[in-house]
Amino acid sequence: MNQVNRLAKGGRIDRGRPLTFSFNGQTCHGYTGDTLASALLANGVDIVNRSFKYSRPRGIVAAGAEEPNAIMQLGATEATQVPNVRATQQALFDGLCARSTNPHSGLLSTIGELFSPMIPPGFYYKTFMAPASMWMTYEKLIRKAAGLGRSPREIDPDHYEHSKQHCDVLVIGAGPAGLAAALAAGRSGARVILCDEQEELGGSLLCSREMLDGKQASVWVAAVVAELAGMDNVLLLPRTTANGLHDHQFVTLYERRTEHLGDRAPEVNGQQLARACMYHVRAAQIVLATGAHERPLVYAKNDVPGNLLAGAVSTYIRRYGVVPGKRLVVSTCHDDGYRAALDWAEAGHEVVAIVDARERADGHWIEMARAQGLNIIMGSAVIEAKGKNRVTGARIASIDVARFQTTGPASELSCDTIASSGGFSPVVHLSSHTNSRPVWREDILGFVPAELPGLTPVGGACGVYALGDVLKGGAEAGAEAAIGCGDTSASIDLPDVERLKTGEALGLYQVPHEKPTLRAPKQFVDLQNDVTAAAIELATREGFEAIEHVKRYTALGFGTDQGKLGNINGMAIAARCLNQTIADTGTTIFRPNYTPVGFGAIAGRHRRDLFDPERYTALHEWHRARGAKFEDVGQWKRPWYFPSNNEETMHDAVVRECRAVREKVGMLDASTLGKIDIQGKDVREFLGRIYTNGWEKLAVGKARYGLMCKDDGMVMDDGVTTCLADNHFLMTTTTGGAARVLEWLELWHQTEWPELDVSFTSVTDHWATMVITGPEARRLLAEVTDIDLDRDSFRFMDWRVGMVAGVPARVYRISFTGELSYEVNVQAHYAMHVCKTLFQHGDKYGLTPYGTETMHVLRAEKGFIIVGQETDGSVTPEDLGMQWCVGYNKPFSWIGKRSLTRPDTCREDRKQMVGLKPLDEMVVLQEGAQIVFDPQQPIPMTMVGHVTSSYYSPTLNHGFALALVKGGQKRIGERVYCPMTGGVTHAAEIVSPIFYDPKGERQNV
Amino acid sequence: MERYSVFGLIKHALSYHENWQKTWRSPTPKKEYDVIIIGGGGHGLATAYYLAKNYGVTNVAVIEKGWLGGGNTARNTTIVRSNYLWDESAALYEHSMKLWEGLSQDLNYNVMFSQRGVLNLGHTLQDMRDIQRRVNANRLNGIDGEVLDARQVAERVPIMDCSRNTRYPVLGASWQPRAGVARHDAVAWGYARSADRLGVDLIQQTEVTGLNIHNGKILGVHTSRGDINARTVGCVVAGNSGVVAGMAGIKLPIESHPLQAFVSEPLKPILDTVVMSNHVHGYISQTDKGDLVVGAGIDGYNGYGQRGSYPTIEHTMQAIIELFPIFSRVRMNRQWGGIVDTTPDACPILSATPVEGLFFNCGWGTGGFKATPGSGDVFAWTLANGRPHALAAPFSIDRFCTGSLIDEHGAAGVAH
Amino acid sequence: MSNVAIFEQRAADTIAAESPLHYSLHRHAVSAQGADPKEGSAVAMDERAFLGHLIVRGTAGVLRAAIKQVVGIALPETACGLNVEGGKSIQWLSPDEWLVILPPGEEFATENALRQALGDNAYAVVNVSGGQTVLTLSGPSAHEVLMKSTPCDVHPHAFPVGRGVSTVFAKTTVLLRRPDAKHWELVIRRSFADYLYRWLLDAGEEYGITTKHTENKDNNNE
Amino acid sequence: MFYIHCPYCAEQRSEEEFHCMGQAHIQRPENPEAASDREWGEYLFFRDNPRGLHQEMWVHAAGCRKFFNVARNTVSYEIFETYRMGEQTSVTAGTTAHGREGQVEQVHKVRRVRA
Repeated sequence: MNQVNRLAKGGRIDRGRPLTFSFNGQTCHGYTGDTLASALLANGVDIVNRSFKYSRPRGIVAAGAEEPNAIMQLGATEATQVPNVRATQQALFDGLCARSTNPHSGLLSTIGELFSPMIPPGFYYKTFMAPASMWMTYEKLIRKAAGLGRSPREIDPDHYEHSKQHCDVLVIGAGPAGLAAALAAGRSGARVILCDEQEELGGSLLCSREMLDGKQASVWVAAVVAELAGMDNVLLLPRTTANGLHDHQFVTLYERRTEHLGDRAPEVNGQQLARACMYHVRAAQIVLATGAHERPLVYAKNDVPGNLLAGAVSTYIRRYGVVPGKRLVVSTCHDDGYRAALDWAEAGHEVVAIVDARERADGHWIEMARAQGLNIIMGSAVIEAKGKNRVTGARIASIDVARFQTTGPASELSCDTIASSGGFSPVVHLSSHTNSRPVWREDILGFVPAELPGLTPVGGACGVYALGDVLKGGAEAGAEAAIGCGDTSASIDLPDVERLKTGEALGLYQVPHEKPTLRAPKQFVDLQNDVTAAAIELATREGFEAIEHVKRYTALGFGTDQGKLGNINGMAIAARCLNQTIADTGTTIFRPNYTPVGFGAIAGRHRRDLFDPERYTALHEWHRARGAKFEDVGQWKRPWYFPSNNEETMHDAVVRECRAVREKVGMLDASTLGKIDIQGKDVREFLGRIYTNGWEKLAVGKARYGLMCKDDGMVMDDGVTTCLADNHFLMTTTTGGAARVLEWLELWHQTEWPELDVSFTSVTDHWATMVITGPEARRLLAEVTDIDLDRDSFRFMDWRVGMVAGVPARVYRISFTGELSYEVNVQAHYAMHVCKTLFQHGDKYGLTPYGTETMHVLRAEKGFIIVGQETDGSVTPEDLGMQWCVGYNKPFSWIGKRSLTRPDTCREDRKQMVGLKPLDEMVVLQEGAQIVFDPQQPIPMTMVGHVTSSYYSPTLNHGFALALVKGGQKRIGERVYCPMTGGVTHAAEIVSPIFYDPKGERQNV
Repeated sequence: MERYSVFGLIKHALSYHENWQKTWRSPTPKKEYDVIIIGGGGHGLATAYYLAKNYGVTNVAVIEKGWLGGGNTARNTTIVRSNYLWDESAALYEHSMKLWEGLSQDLNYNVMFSQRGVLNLGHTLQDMRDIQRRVNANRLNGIDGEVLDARQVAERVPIMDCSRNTRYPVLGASWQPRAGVARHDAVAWGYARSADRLGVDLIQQTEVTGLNIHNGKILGVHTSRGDINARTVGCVVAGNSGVVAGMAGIKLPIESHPLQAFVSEPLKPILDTVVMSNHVHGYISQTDKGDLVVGAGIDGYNGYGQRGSYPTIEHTMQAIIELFPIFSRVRMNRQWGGIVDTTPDACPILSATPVEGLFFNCGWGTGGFKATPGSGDVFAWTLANGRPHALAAPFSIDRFCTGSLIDEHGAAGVAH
Repeated sequence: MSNVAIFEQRAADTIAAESPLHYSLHRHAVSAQGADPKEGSAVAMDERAFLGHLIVRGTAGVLRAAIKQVVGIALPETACGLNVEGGKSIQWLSPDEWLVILPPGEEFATENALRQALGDNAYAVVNVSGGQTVLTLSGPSAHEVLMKSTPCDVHPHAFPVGRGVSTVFAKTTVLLRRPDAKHWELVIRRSFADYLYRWLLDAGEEYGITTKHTENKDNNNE
Repeated sequence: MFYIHCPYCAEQRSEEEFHCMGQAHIQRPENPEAASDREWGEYLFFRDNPRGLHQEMWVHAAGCRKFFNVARNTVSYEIFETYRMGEQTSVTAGTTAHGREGQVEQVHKVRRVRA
């Protein structure tokens, strides 16, 4: 296609650097400096999309973030697809490949038009209800029409960066106010960040008609930007959108680092750049210089391509050298609307008329237009656009705004472009997330930000539009923000600006038509969602009166532009229908993001193997080398089982590992258990308060199992704690509970019992723990240690210090398997050496590494619980049958004790831990199987418990389980049933939970 | 009341939609009602509707300080399921599920209840034990559900990464086919319209400023529009329960926390079921408009600000990318927050109070929306009869003193 | 408070020891030998392995004199303080907790000497040398890497030499400190070491990050 | 996202470093055995849940690991004061009755980050 609408000169594009791109498969041309939108307009593209609901043809309306129609699918390959890119915000690059998100025309649009009267707002709620069974079918059809663009189906090849920034002054928006603010703050020495969503800093000054110091405004912009760029204390971020302002002056900025360069982030020096970066900024002061959005007027058929915002017309002409038509009609109600006509005329194109709804006006631009002989029609407005795929004319009529009616016959002007402007709405979006509601100001006909700590709105963002005032306000805000941070004030010389004469603006939103709103041709308010003035009127008629109801019933502002273009008009129309003021009607709440942000950019580098830490023990590499399969336990990677070769199944491996421990000797890496070093004079007292059992009498040199409850009496953790010396204990916790328990200890110490002399230090990572367990454990260990392992001198529940494999070690004789066990603890640096040495010596004893699965089988055979598996936060020590571990007579009412005597916790029929032996010995009950007493009862059945742990025992040669069963401790010998899927029911007998060596003889050998 | 139908729609289209009636009246409050319901959200409106329809109490007012359905009804991620672990909660949520299944027809208002199924993913061995336990319990309670392995999950959601390459591979899931999503606003509006038709006065923009209690009995409420009397008052004000309870001098075991959610821009359909993961913290579905709706975790502090902290959003996003790496270039449009009343056991409170005639329905935490019909019906029965419905009885406030908590933390969509 | 059970946990030099990053360095070795700075590298990562790490707890009043006498460095008593001298350092961790880092092998003798000096006071000393290691980052882009990782303000004025904090880093916690103008130190936990190492490699990729591994027995804070 | 002044580290740190632990100043009954089931239940589970000024306990989990108290507005999320364990707040409901409008002095210490 040719650039039929491109001017020969002018604008900020580089005609020396042409670019080629494709749109809906057609090859088009543009220049460096273009946006996709400006290039499409240059190529004469009128229809960029079809509308969502009615499938009407749509063209480009705006030049910035408020654009509702030009929503594109970008991407040349599957993996680089990006849905819903706004063409007005996408810089053109060579090879850019864009498609309409909704390109279909023809049949669909005919149907859309035909049926449009039948799909008023809320029509879904009123239809598709009969027959009930058909809804899912109807819904499938409705879903076919859903969505704008599409998700890629392949994985994003790019990565995304995060950067956490701190500054004194964050200036959002680099138009005149923002630049002045940043300069003032920057010169004062403050740490400043200046960001702007556009490709270039400068905002409205980049294409302003106004002169600064008698020169083009862009000259001043260039000088200021150059000065800021030279300051060490200033970070300049173009292409960076402040997308959310959160509590305590935390702002997220989204920097499109390479989206202007290509589909994929390029490589530089062999390093792939990040496609985008999220800055997490903590700012002491924020200057909100986000400017204002122009409001279109709402008139009939205002969605036909060729209807644009007046300001957008100026931007395309002055910044991009594109005139989007031949003959222009301007419809406005304030002075600034005239700028488009002046720019259009200066570009050498025909201005058919400027239609001004005011009775009279004599501002600077009006005088200039008059002087140029442009045709100005006062007291009137465009009431309807003509044309289907492009504007062919404008119907204008005189109107009475107060009475909301036309006052004279309509006439038609022939034109191909209608530029409308109803005034400006300050961009207050960022200010409204943190609980403040924008305030309506009748004098500027707009909502301004409410007062917020640390936030200063300047310029257009607070309804100040005269350029001189904007610059002054920005400079003052920047200087004050810096002073607020303790910096010295620095004055800046502001450029001279001519103060222009302006006339009073008129509040006009929806333009009256000859026909009442419900009968007039569609007057669009929110173009992306096809929300019309009639829809808003209908919603209010149906009783949807709160502005949030109007929004939700009509979908006003629900689009990807979040109502930037249409919301204020919609509120004004709702106010008119409800006969109330706009101030009373209020706004809906603007939420982040200001403009959409990629999921990947929000996630940052925390992906795949960096999604969450993987915690390794000091023996991790040894486990890997032995072919271990790993289990995720919290963040830890623990060996689950060690298949001896590729063929061995998990079942076979576990049987082999279990037999090794019961018959010979096995080794478990228990380093993941939490370990807390506790010192102080009051450790015993403290432990007695935290644990359910007693610690007063634990002798130096001995270890004891302890159970910990929350104060609600429910078990929270367990482990063995050792008395190393009178003032020195070592507590172990569950793997998953380590951090929680340490914080728990600190909590009680710091908040309830600060008088106790205790202190806690995590030594989980410091010690590596290897469990040597099985009948051969003593003989194996004896080969590598100087510790006297004699059964009478180093007894069960004792600990000793000595050398193991040449390494100083602390060895505990405690057992989680029921076998003779030694837990060897060494400083983790030496774990690998000790482990290797043990295995060098272990072959002849059949030393076998085992994992968590075998550990589970062995401990369950002994009836040892796993907190989190046998317990779920609703189980007391008594439910577990662990009364032996409860110090009922301890002097201090330890944590959880009082709760055990509540009515519910002392019920006799609570669920209690028991063993289950399936009647069919080969059955292994499902963990999580529900238990009933009567398998014949109808559904819903009365469930009396569930299976918590269940394994096949190679030692006992049958399946067995631990379970919680109502009143179970008194039901030993009774039969229960587990009804499973597919009609199978397993019967089992309630037995003691200790299946193996009930007297505990094997660990005492 | 006019019946909604396609034919009605055509008729209105021919008359330029000029003859639609108000969906509900805007009545002036009467001096006295039989029952006052404080709170015009989904639960309050449902309560009013069932009071009038099922229990013959039509002299009812619903008093709403803002607009109908403007609290959590308007801010949730619309998931409906009944696969709860404990008998008490499963019975309540399943009662709700059965009402959902005929709700559009019952209300003559399409609430777009879409039974597209819900997957609760398991990523660890303990997750899978918990899933099996829950599904077994559901099955024996007559609630549909099955346990899927990783391959079956991958078949159901082929765009999800069910490979072993992820940090926490998907090991399996529970699957409830009858679960799904609904159109949240329509639920409030449908109940409101039908309740209004049955004579219930819906009084919007009216704030209850105090309770009129005398000799331990409730006599009515003070409002910003004057006093209104009633011998029975039901309080259904999620997010503000503690504030209203305070007016009666009652303390509740409730803390109000921010719960956040966000949506993507609309996309062509790509995800036709609901996927939830407790372990990596996030859940996701796609609406009929095409938005991906993502629910985040609860923020740890009390907050009435209808917003939470950014890292919560960020962590949820990382979980979504972990499960669905192809969504990396999809873009997030908007985020918001609701106020959830959390209880110590993640179960609601449906309870009488020490004040005779004053009842509370609150503490639904993250699970309120799915319970709307069941909660409304059960609470309506409770208000009509002056004592707790059998399904409500276990959810008495007394349980926090007796110790008979119903710990559903595992079943809540997010870990508290 | 002397009634504790401690022992020399360090083995003879002949026993093979592995630092927390032993395998990470070998697996990912960008430049495992250390002497090969990559062309254009703007950040270098180095492990200072096997140092002696002691956690000392108690009030400043109790510890002040003993620390000065035994370690030879003043106890940093203001929040987030870090004192570095002669190959040793002391970092404030909380009002009653400090981290003392010593040249390899000095930890047991130092602990004994401290206990001697502190006598019957309320305090605690814990040897955690096996559970953590020190990673240094240096080079002109080191602070850029940090800004990707931690919410702390690492601007040189906000984070001067002699400051140390415990903070969030990626998805775990580290001690972040500035012993001198050229180096940042991260004191990291053993089990998280590989994760953090991979995180830093990834974050430092665009700056051409290089790695090395210093096992020398003397401290080399420049 | 909150910026919280840790009274022990004596500086503001980002919310990621902290955990909120719920209502502050909860007293465990001196003699639990003497507490009725109701009193014990209230100690365990019943918490203040005000709309407005709230005293809560936080822990500097990734920092100094100390617990401390925060006086915060639960609507505006403004933090009025943080103070150590064992201390009492100087902020009262009266000074913060109007949320944003009723700011108290402590809030307005402007942070200074110098370049």
